[in-house]
Amino acid sequence: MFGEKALDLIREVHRTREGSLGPYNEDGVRQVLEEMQVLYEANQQDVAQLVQNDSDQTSLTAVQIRHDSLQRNKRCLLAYLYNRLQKIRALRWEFGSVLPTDVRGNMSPKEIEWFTKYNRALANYMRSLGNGGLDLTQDLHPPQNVHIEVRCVEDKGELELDDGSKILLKKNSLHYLPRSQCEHLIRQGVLKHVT
Amino acid sequence: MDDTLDISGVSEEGEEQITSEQVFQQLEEIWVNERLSPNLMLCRTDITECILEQMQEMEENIARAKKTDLKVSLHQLELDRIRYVLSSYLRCRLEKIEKHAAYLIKKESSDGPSVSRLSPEEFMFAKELTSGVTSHLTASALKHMPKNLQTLNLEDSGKVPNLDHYVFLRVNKAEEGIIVDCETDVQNEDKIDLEVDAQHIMRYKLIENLVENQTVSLI
Amino acid sequence: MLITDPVKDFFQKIIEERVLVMVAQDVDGLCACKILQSLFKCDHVQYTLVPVEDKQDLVTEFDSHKEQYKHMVLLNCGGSIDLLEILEPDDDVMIYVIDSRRPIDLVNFYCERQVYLILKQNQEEAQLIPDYDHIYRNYDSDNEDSDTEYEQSSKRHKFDQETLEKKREKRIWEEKRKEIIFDYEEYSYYGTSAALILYELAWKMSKDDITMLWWAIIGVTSQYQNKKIGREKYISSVLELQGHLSRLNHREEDNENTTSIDSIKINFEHDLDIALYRHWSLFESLCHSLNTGTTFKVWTNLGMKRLHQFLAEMGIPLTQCKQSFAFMETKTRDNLQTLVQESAEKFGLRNIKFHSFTAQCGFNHKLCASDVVFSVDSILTNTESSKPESYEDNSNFVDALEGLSRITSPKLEEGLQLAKVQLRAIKNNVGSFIDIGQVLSYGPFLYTNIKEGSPDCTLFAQPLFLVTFSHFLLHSYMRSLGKSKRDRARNLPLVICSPSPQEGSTMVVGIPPLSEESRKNLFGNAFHHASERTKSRTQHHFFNPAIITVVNEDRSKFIDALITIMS
Amino acid sequence: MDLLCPPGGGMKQNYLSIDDIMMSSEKIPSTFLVSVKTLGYLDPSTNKKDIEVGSKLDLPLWLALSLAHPRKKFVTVELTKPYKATYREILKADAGVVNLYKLCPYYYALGQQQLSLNHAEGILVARSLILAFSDRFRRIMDLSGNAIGGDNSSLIQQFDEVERRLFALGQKSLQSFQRWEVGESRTLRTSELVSRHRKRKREAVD
Repeated sequence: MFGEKALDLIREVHRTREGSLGPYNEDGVRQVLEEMQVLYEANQQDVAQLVQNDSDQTSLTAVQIRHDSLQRNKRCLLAYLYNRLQKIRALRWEFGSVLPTDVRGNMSPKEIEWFTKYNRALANYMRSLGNGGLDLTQDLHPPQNVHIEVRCVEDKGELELDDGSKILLKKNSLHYLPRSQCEHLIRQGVLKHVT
Repeated sequence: MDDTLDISGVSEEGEEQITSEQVFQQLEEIWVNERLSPNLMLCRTDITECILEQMQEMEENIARAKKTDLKVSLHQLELDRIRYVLSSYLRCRLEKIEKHAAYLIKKESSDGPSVSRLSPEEFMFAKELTSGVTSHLTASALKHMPKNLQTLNLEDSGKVPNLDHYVFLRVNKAEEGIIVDCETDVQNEDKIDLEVDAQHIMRYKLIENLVENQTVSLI
Repeated sequence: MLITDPVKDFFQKIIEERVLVMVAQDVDGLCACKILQSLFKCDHVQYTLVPVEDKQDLVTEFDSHKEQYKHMVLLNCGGSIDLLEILEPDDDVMIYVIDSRRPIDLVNFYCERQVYLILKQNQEEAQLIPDYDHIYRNYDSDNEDSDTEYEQSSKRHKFDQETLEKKREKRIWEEKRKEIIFDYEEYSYYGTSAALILYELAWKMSKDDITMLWWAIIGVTSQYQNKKIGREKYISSVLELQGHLSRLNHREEDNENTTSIDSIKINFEHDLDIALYRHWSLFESLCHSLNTGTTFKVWTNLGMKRLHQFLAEMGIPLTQCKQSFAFMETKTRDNLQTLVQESAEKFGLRNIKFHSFTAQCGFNHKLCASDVVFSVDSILTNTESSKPESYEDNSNFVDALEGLSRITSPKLEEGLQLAKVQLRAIKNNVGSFIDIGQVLSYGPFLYTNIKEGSPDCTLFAQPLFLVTFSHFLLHSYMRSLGKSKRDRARNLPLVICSPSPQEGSTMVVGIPPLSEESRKNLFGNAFHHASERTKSRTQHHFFNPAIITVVNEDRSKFIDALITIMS
Repeated sequence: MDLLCPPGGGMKQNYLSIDDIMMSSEKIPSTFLVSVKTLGYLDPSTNKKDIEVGSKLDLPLWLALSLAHPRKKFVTVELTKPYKATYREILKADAGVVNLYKLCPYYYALGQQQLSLNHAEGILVARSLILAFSDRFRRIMDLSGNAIGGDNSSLIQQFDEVERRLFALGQKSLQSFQRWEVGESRTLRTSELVSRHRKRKREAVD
């Protein structure tokens, strides 16, 4: 049946919806586009014949089937691309503006381009809030304390704090810091909140 | 800290003084509503800008104060709380904007300048976002498709808020004669009266404007 | 230098700074650390906390953080090493030391800046330090000064009576100085618990609470349980803690409304001195405690028989004794202390009870201080192999701190299970060491050697565990001797060798003789001399100077020299 | 809430919805009322060049919907098996024990879609769907609000996609309630996406 390859792409997205981003299936996308080309050309021919001899019901049905298949393929392709963008967007909010290399490795060059644009739009928006801008990717939880105790889970080198001083994040060291300085690192799994 | 702040254009009478506590209450009100409504609500830059200013003032005060002053950490916590609510509110809006960007842009121009759901910055963000998505879909797929299939209509194909979504609400100001079911045939139009403090479950579509003018609050 | 007012000269100084806290990995150090963390939280002092394992570690951590922090607090480490020499701190770095190790390094004590010691207030500890004049009166510079002044004019008068007299005086002074320093540094031992010192600080600032007191109690208990301090010192600290406890309890009564469900209640108790009995069966606990296990000689058939007789004497059915404590009949449980004590007298068991504390949270989780010490100690000595697969990649240090954080902490429970495993390993090894006569008398000390590849060698590679094992072994060995031999052996210390985790070298541990009530240990010094004399390749990087590592090939000549020195 | 917007709720809402696309690929038994030139190869049971009148073919829903449209009438469609009388009876007897996912991962949505194809049984199918859902719904919410920690996988396997989401939603709110109960909701945590990512990375290393 037509549209099977496109459905494979959709299944891929469906399978990985809980997890991270799967690799961009360039080959799959190309094959769908090729199928569309074939369907289109076949329809062009049939339509040309129909114009000459206008009551051929049998080729009219074939044209209808191909037309539906073309629309179906288009829909699947767009959904595939669009839902990947949604996933990438979610990753931006979780990991911050720099994605892990293996995630980037699964993105197509055009997706990376989109990601950069998205980042820029988001940054522009956040910068427009108030005088100094407001980082909306922070403060995901209602605050309990100004400072919190955190444990460093991996060696992360130096962290520069808002007041300009620096601290060294070494594995297994514990720190008592302003909550606002740690929230990102906690979400990224570098620090762990100790209670 | 200064307790009163100028807010201009809040009421028709002209300038009115309200306290920072009141502004924060208003923020909390629109925050809760925004989180519970399926559609993006009208933008309230009057409130958010006021809060942003207030936050900046607090930051400056904290920076000036001595570090060991006990009051500082209380102020800091207060500031953190305000920032959390504001961020959460704006984040919630951003999520809706991302989901329904094309629809909202279209609506913005059809509604005209009198009602704006998007702040200029949000509008800009929505624009950049839709153009980004459009050009990605075009470059990655559409332009390789047969000519007659290259069209993309995000606002038609894309996401539209579900205004039929049911919401819980509490009545702040009494209101009479609300049409409850406009889809049942004209013969039998259901109308109800809203009494103060009563709670209802209704389709959002029917009470959207009542939420906007604070007749009811979502709960 | 010594800080006389720790509130003003220590706490107020760092309250506006970012502070680096370096803590040695022992229970007292960790308890001190918990108290300090609480104090810091009260005042929003931002800090970073790193564990340090040994002297090298201290230097490494210091170096990697010295750019970011100008104020450092050392807990249970550094007091007895010349910090200015090994750390070479920049002029603007301030180091505050709260350390229970003795003797205090004299440079640390007498330097005029940068190193600040916080000791127990109004105690004789500071008085044990030799007078400044005996150590630092500098004859050389005195002479040089006069030399330059008089050099040209009175060169010929140099050999007059006065100068000769001065030279003689100087020689005598120098000899005396040497002697004083030797005496001062001869033994290593432990002073007041670091946790207790910090608790006192909290109290002075009226910031103490019941949880901080609990940590101080655990710190003191750990010193006693790990044989770092003698009974006398323990009792005096306990009395002090008890005073604080009744004061805090009074305060609680005054505002009774504030007691919440998660607050803990501490009781002062005359409790059984046997290991983990509330979390084990009575039978297992008696078998695995230092006190009862060695008295009964549980590694012999006869000893086991006697233990059973002991239980019969108490009139508790054996099945109940072997059941977990929690499932014993309530009546038996309530009367247990009296029952045990009465039979103990008949069986010549001394000191079966001791003054201690228990803590309770809600209606569950009654814990005694010694349980917590066992638990946290065993977490600290936990080896990778015994951790389950799914375990988070935490360091023992982090787990141990978590165990101390609440008495309801699940980590504490895990620690109790680990402690049982370790106590079993100790009991089994002690039994076989005694059975096959592994403990030898080398004249001035007893000696034993743990062979490479023995079943529990990963545990034996842990210095903390090795020391605990040594104490069990020494006690048990003593019990295995006849009366006459025993009296002599009571005065002998024990040296124990075990394969070190470092390839090709051996860890050597020395513990003081049983007769040494104050737990003073002379091996730190002796190891140094033996090593110098034989030019053995040794490393003295542990904070405890009575633990060293020696390269395998040099071991026998090192031990030989040790015998000569100590004879 | 978006999750609960059912697949099949119309092209406009769901054009880019993965679920809706998956659902609309389910196969519908169809019979051609017209012959179709050159597309015989779509019917694997014959080698003929064209699809002939009367050929029976399983068409994906998206195509069946178009070809069976009253204005075109190129095919007639049959109700798919899981909605026929036999299954309706089973569901009526005890909806709770049926493995709905096995019948169709999008059971309710596919059922709704077929209603528009004007089967004679349409009204019966609709009734059966509503009954089955309300019957199972209470059980699912009860389960999701209570079963924490236990192994639910065998149960979840019997849920259709919408039910699975309801279940997950219930579990999530139960978990956050429990975290709140023990005062853990104050603890800031590593984002779920990030921890999953890390876990996979660790597994890749092992």
